[in-house]
Amino acid sequence: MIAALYVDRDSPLHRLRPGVKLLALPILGTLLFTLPGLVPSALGLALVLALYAVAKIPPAVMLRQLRPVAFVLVFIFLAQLWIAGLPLAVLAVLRFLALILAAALVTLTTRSADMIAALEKGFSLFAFAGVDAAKCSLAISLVIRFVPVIQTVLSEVREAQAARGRGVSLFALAVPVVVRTLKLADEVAEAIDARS
Amino acid sequence: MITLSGVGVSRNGRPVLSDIDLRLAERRIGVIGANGSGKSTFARLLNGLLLPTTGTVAVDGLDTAKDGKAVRRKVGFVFQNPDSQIVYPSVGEDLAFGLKGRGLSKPEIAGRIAEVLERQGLAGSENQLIHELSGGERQLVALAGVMVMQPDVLVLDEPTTLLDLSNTRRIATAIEAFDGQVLMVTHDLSLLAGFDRVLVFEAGRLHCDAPPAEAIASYLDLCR
Amino acid sequence: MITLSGVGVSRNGRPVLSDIDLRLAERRIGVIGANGSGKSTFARLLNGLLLPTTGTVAVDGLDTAKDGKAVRRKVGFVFQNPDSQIVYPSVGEDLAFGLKGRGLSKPEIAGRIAEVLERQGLAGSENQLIHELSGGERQLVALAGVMVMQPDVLVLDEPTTLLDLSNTRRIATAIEAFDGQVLMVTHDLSLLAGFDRVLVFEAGRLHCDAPPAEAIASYLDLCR
Amino acid sequence: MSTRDIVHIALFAALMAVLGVFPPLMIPAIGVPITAQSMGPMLAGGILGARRGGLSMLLFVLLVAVGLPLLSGGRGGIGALVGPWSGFIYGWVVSAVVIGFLTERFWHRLSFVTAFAFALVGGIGVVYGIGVPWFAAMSGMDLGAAFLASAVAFVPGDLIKAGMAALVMVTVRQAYPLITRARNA
Ligand SMILES: Nc1ncnc2c1ncn2[C@@H]1O[C@H](COP(=O)(O)OP(=O)(O)OP(=O)(O)O)[C@@H](O)[C@H]1O
Ligand SMILES: Nc1ncnc2c1ncn2[C@@H]1O[C@H](COP(=O)(O)OP(=O)(O)OP(=O)(O)O)[C@@H](O)[C@H]1O
Ligand SMILES: O=C(O)CCCC[C@@H]1SC[C@@H]2NC(=O)N[C@@H]21
Ligand SMILES: [Mg+2]
Ligand SMILES: [Mg+2]
Repeated sequence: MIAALYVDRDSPLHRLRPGVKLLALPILGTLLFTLPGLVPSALGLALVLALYAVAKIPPAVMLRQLRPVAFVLVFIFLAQLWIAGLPLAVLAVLRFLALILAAALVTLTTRSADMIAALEKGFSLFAFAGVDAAKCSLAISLVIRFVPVIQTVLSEVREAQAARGRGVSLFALAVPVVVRTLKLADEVAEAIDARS
Repeated sequence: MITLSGVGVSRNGRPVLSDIDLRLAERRIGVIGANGSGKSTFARLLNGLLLPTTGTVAVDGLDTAKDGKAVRRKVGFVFQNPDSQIVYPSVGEDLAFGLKGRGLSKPEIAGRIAEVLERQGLAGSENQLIHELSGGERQLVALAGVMVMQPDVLVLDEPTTLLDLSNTRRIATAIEAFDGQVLMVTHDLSLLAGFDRVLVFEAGRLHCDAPPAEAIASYLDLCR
Repeated sequence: MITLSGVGVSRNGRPVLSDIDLRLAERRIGVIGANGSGKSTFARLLNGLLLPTTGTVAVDGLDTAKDGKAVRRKVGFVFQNPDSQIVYPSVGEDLAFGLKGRGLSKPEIAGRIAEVLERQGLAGSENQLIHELSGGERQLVALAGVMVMQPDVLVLDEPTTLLDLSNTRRIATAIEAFDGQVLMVTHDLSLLAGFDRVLVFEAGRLHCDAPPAEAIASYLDLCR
Repeated sequence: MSTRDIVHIALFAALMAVLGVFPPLMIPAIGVPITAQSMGPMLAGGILGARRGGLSMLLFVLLVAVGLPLLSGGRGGIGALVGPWSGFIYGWVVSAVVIGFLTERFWHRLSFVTAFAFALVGGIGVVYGIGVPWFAAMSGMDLGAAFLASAVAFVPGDLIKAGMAALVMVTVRQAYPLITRARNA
């Protein structure tokens, strides 16, 4: 159902604790966007590229991370070139390349399950603020459980609407899906209380 | 008259229905079989909700793959869970849903709705909110929403699983009073009394096709 | 032993259950009645999912209103729709759900899960994803999720409505093998063979309380 | 927070994931999709209210962050949350809160018109109000130009989605009301 983005390799980066990677990321981001001049950003990008090599992520996978933003980066480059000149245009693109690649690298080298475990640990740090870690992790599991359930309901409802002889309208689809899943959710809530 | 010739259905590359050749002309036809044997898949073929992977399904000569829309006008479908079928919060609005696509005038629509509700023992409930109805009443509304379209054939996929004995009987009575042809998938064997013909599915094949008593016996045999 | 004294339940100001006084000590107790007669409401009272508006419900002397948590440990509850009961995406995780709150060690949890799955004919399915299971298998998992908690009492609210004959029998067999007390709400009267006592509800009241044959006769009478 | 609240929050986060399966329409020039997911926060706020609605969107964002490919087109991971247009995604969280607040506030007088207005305020006003400045800040582009670009690309679709969400909101309010019940409980 939900395929992960994780790429399985044996590398120091894969073994690094998710919490460490998650902390390193905002630090890198802050440095990238505050240090002036081309050199720090170029070094930053070089560092990230080196880490991809360390993590044994194939270049093709790395480039795939950039596909959704490729156009907008070109767009930003041209706009900056027009407004602020070449050095700043290059700087803007370098920063983005480094940041997005670094962020993607964390995802590529960390299993969702480990990330979720780290997240749950993180939640328990906020217990003082009334955050209930057990409830948070329950919520996460429920989302993963609900996705196929909603998809089943969706296809049942779609069929029922088609059978009633009207073209499929989003409204006619959305209302029964929402009502049925809300009812189901209420039953699930009862069942959780009964089982715990 | 519904005909299936050389019908097979595959889903995700796996055959879920194979080698079905049938001419269905009887007024009351039951469909039984184990969970996952292909009953719902079969029912969905009959009004073009699902198209066969091989072979053809035709209703009164109309191919479901080519004349889907015309077939769906002829064949009404009632699902197990009324909540998947109901769109509007009130009974009247919901029954009007299908009719609005048919170019009827407002008084005609209101007339048809009143008539169907009357027949199902729900007279005057147009403004009733559906979420305040019991499960049995909701199932009756879902059935009414299909009946109001005046189909020639009624296909029902386990329409009574949530119902008690007397609501089951109400549905059974409403179905009995229906003029056209009925095909009903069910696990409740007692509903098949008085049916003309019963199909038993087993692992995607037609295992038995006989009058109720014989078909039920063959199904019970399978379950042993 | 479950006792209800002077129990009444109102919802939105409307009474849905009134004047219930019962001592339930038999091993196998059935609950039947029309849609909306109050069966599910009654069942929910027994493990404190719902608290009575008036009167008290006690399980082995524990008041559901005061010792809710202790009562829920004693009384397991199985719902009609397995999808509303299964919380986690895989069989193993789901069965572990309730156990984690009990302070058991990991190997103990794994052991108990393996044992319950074995007993229900689902051995080795810990990593199976729920949404890939058939409806019958899902219902067995839901039942296993309750059995694994080793409750003294098992309350089931129409656990077989979505199932065919042989899956219904699998559930029935699993229930039969259960050591403790069983209370089952059902519309399928054939499940009550071999039960010790059957309660018939009608419009929120206990209409009849007798051995199966007599209770069923009185229910059929009501439906006429 | 009750178990029921948790389940509702999870349900709408899952609904977001399902909305992500509807094929998005990528706008090549700027690299942001027109997506059914922008309807999610309107529904979450309008049906669950401010607290649960907002938390459901927050949960969704967290799941994207842990690497589940739940954004339309199967995208996800932290990389998708630090892009030039990612402000929209944070806008979803805030917009569910705003729409939820307005819906709760005017629950007894909720009609299609008011629901539509709330969906516009939250689903367009708030979402763009966060997404566009984010873009301007990250790209160094002119704020007005960024607004214009996204307005031309997304507003027509978002108007339709807001209308649809408003219809669903008022219908579900009658068919299965959650907000008053939560209050009475
Ligand atoms: N959308 C689908 N995609 C893939 N496989 C499917 C789909 N729907 C049904 N199947 C498979 O087709 C087979 C037949 O399913 P079908 O729903 O027709 O069974 P059924 O006889 O109606 O069972 P039940 O008594 O449980 O309703 C099953 O093995 C099922 O897993
Ligand atoms: N959450 C609720 N709020 C208000 N009324 C309710 C609620 N749940 C049930 N009721 C009402 O209480 C009555 C008894 O409902 P209950 O669910 O106990 O019936 P039941 O015997 O289990 O019916 P069925 O056979 O349909 O499951 C019904 O009239 C129902 O409308
Ligand atoms: O998937 C993502 O990466 C985020 C997409 C954000 C899309 C925004 S939300 C408001 C506007 N309306 C749309 O249909 N798309 C944009
Ligand atoms: Mg079926
Ligand atoms: Mg019930």
